[in-house]
Amino acid sequence: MMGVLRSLGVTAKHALKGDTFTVEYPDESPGISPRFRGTHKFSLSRCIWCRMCEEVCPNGTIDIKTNEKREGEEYNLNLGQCIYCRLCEEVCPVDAIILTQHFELNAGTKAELEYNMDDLMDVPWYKGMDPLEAREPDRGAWIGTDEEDDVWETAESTYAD
Amino acid sequence: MVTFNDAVADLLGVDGFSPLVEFIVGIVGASIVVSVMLTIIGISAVWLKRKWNARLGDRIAVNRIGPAGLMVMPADALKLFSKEVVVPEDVDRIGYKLAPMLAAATVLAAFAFIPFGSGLQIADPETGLIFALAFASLSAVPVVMAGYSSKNKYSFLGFEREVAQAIAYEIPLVVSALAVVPLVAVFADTSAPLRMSNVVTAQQGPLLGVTGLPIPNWFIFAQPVAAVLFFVSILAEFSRNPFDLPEAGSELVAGYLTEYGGVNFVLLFLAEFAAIYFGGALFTALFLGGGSGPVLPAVVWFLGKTFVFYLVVQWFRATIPRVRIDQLLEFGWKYLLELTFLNLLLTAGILWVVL
Amino acid sequence: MLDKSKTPISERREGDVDPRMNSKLREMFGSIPIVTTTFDKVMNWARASSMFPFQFGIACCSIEMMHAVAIKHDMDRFGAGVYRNSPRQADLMIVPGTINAKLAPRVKRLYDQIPEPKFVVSMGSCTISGGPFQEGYNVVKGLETFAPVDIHVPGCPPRPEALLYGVMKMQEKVKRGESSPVTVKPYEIRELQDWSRDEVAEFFEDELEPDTLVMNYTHSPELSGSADVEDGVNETTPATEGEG
Amino acid sequence: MSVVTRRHEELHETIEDELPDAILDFDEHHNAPAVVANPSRVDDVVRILKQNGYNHLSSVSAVEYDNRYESVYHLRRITDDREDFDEINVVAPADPDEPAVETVSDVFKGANWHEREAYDLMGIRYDNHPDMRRILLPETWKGHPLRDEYDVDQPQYTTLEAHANPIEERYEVENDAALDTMFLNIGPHHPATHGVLHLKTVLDGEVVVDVDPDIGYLHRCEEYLCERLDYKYQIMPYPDRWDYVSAGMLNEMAYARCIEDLAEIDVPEYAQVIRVLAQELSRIAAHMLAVGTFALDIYGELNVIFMYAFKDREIVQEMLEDLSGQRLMFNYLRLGGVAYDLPEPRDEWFGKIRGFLDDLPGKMDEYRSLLEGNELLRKRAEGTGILEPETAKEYGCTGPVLRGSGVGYDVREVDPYGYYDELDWDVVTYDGCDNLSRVLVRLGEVEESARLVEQCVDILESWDGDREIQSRVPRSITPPAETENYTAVEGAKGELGIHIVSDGTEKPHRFKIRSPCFSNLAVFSELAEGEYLADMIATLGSLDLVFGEVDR
Repeated sequence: MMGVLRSLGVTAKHALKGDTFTVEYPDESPGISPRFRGTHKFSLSRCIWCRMCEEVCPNGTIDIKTNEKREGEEYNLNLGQCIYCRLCEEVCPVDAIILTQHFELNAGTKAELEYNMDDLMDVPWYKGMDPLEAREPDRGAWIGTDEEDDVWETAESTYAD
Repeated sequence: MVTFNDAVADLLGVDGFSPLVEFIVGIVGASIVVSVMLTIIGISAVWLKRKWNARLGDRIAVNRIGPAGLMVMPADALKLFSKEVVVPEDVDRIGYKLAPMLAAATVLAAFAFIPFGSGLQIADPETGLIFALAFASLSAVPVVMAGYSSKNKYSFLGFEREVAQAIAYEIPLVVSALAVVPLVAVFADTSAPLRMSNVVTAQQGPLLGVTGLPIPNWFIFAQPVAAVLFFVSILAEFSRNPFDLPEAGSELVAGYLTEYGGVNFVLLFLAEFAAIYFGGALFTALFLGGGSGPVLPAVVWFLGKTFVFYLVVQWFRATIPRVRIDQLLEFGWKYLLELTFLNLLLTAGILWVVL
Repeated sequence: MLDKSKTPISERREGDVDPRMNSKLREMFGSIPIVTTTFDKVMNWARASSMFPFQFGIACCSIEMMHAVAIKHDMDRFGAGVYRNSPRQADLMIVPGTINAKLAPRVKRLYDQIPEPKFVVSMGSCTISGGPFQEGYNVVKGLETFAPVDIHVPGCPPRPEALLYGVMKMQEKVKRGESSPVTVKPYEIRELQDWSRDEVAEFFEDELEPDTLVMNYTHSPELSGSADVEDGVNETTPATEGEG
Repeated sequence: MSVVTRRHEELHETIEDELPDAILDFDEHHNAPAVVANPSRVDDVVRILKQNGYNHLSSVSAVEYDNRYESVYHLRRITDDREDFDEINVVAPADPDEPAVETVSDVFKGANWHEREAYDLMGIRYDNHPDMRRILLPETWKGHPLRDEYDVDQPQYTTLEAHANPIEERYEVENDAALDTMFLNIGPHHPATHGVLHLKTVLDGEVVVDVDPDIGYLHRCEEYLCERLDYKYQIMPYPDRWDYVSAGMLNEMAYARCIEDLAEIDVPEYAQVIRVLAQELSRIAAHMLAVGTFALDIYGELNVIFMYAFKDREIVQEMLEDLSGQRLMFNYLRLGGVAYDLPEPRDEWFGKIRGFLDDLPGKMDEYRSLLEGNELLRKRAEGTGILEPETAKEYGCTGPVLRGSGVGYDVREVDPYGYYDELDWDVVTYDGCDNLSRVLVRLGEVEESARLVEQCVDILESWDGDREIQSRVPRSITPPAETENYTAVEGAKGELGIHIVSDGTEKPHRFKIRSPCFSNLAVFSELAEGEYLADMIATLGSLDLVFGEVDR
């Protein structure tokens, strides 16, 4: 019986203390860490249409259409299918796609979540902060040792052109 | 203490009413009691329960619907009443539809015998306590009806548990309540110790009739064992935690409530919470001195005590694990029954020796 | 009535008046426009302020759903925290997780068991489109292929805050009277009520291809000509999931 | 010559002496030697190995080759002596047209479900198997999806008649038709199943006479998808979704270990410490959920233990979010290291962890007084769901379930990986064999994990060397063709193993997940039969099943 009473005591202590742990979203800030992976933001001026992100995406979320000259025409991303693994951002040699901290998003139909280039460029930055600063992916280690097809160099040369 | 009709007659300065007026005044009194109880039950079932549970679990609970979330009550009620009523095809229609009404009706009718104090008591027959306890046991019937007529195996298991539980805890409930009756006879000096108003009157003096003691003569002090036993039996009788087996959420989905939705669900839900309040009212009248207390009117004290009872029940719900059906029955038949009888005999013995 | 269920979901959600509110009561009040507006407003407010979610955990997202209800996020603040285990008492169905061929008929049945008005939140990529598993052989490509959805909350899984945001949007939508309409339920087709499955099959013989009157695991629209009707036929069995 | 090698040679001789016609060949897999057995005599080979001390059947996986189907049995040796740990594989090649292998389910009962799975997904028939049905896919499914020739786009139509409604099923008890029983479907939607499990239960009053778990409601083709993804980049997000209760770091480690072992990738020490830190935080969160939901099963909704457990989970998840960027699906580990260094400012983050660790003893006291100290809970949880250690080994149970039966098998200890060997910690065991012991093991492991986290934080805080988080990894990882590797790590629920068969390309030829929950659930009917319904639910809670991992 003492054990039961002690359990009651534990809960009574919590009730009498009256501390709450609840964060009153949306009135209070939800406290998102800088590395959080939310909605993607795309930068047309940075993108070199190398298609690395499309290749690395595990489930074909990104759909890029280019013309014969490898100039980009469309950049589609289905947010309703994305798994927010951030491989596209890591693999991107020019930081053209970045996962922001923006998550307040929903849609009435599935089709509304299929974002095209313009939608992706319109994704808001989170409270004026630059997500790039929060990112520190170690791309040197990530991209590999094989000199010949080092994406870094390929990418940079393409970018320079 | 006086019944509502007498109080009204007193107020109007008449000696008594003709039967017709008596009936009308009775109806008015009953509506007052029912509406007071419904308001309280509504607040507690929908709002207080959430808030109190949240407090135990370091949360906030509903606070965005109206001031302090209070508007959630009309919202819940309106929403539930306007939901589509689904009657599953295979159910026993009469039982299925009658059970919720019966459930609400029996529990609300039982409040007629409760001496709220300040003249708010509808009926005060000489055998009031027995009537009240009879109504308490009646609450099992609609549960059985609901469970059986639903044609759902979870409901079926739920009502089977209710039957076993109600039978096992019926006798301890009555016997532990009876332990106060000899005391009533002594302290109220009456030949009708089962009358509810006498039960309350007997608890108005100082403890054990000894003047000078600052403790009131509530029977919880004179009969602490009976109070504990009665409390346990009432939890089991109305299937509250840790004895909430007929509805056991994690085992039986929603027990006997599984097939009920919309209005029918509201009535059963209401009956469930009304039962807690009825249990609290009985406990208050029998062991907590009814409406006795300083300054405030008796009815406020009475309702306040039932409120506390309700909070304690919810506190247990959050802290104490549910027992198993065989443990429940074992405890009921093997310990509780013997203990209550022993307590009754001891009370009688002591009184016989003392007097 | 059957025609309605054949129109694609995307078309069904258009329109101003919410057919959900087409109750007998509304018909009664319908002749007095002022009352109707106020009545609708009050009812919509009540429905939005009191949502009993259906406790239905499927996969990863259900953990975040539990977090949304639990201590830190506390969905009960919005009046949407009373989880009911039985579909009969629920009105908000949050579908949190991957739906596969084996589960899809059960989800459909549970959806059908919730009394009107009911609202569906599809939570996470899996429920929206199959998400990470959409290329799998038995994964249904989104809840929308067989049940109407009011709000999609993207994420994998969405943060609890994102679910709260979704529920808030849902509440706003309900308050404004926008939400997807009712689909015809099998028991509403009165003439089919007492029939056996074979008789139902015969009844629909002219309207349906013979091989659509079967269980369709893949739920892809190309394969099943009129999936809704076929599902409706499935559901004519009176049994309920909770019935054991 | 080491003990293990000598033992293998002796074994060769024993097997060749006793079963000359059952052995086709001896082979060498990356993790252990393999015995190639005659498919119709494989049970005898496994039996001999069991007699020689290989008492734990980790997994059975089926592999398709051009000219044969192989069923591969991974056996391990569980003893009290850590030096004695050893593993061996048995391979049974079967005919490509009509693959059939003799069942080993009479040697290891745990093989029953594993073989059903192999039949379901790969179509290998096991002769004399007591219950050769599909397990993950619906009974009426056409084809075996892991076979190369399987067409994903083929329509899966089934007539309604063939898709029998389980509700209409009638159950008859053998030899006692007069016994009054009730058939009850628990799930797939039921509050106590923590996901989508269907229990076909037969009740006699309130007592469970028979229970048959029906799984596959969350079968998400994980193995199929992983076989179509790239080793280096694409597989890593998927392990997070096996055991999804924020145990993702542990699952990622299972994959990382297997492929790092196979492709011989080194991990810098700094990254290894971070990995241990991340894994143990994950384990704390996962065990907290297990404790909370166990309480949910016994108490009913909205109880305080659930709330307090979720409070601690929130704190841990916040730290993990700071580290990896997600609350559940971390995708943080990389082959050869981790994705990012610790979050800046580091001191603040370490402060958060230290604050949590300082509060933990007080919280553990609360949990213990609410769970262990509460007589009513003891009455409910003690002596129910008894799992004898012998039965547990027979079924291949691992993790807290096995340790709750008093067997101290922990992969971190017997087969050390990463940085665990350098740190100081203990294996928690209780020998009550009941529901309470399993929960207490989890509470104890939370404390051990906290110890490990503290040591890691100490090391990282005083780290003055190079902060190298990833080693140099070749751009594409292509293990040589036809190499096989089976390695396991200690996941939140037990031995989480990966069996990879490579074919010389960038993608695995066969990717088999040995999930601890799968084996832990297989033993469930043994635990539940004869118990009360309420105790069956509690037992289910104490096994701590996660269906992402059971069904995969």
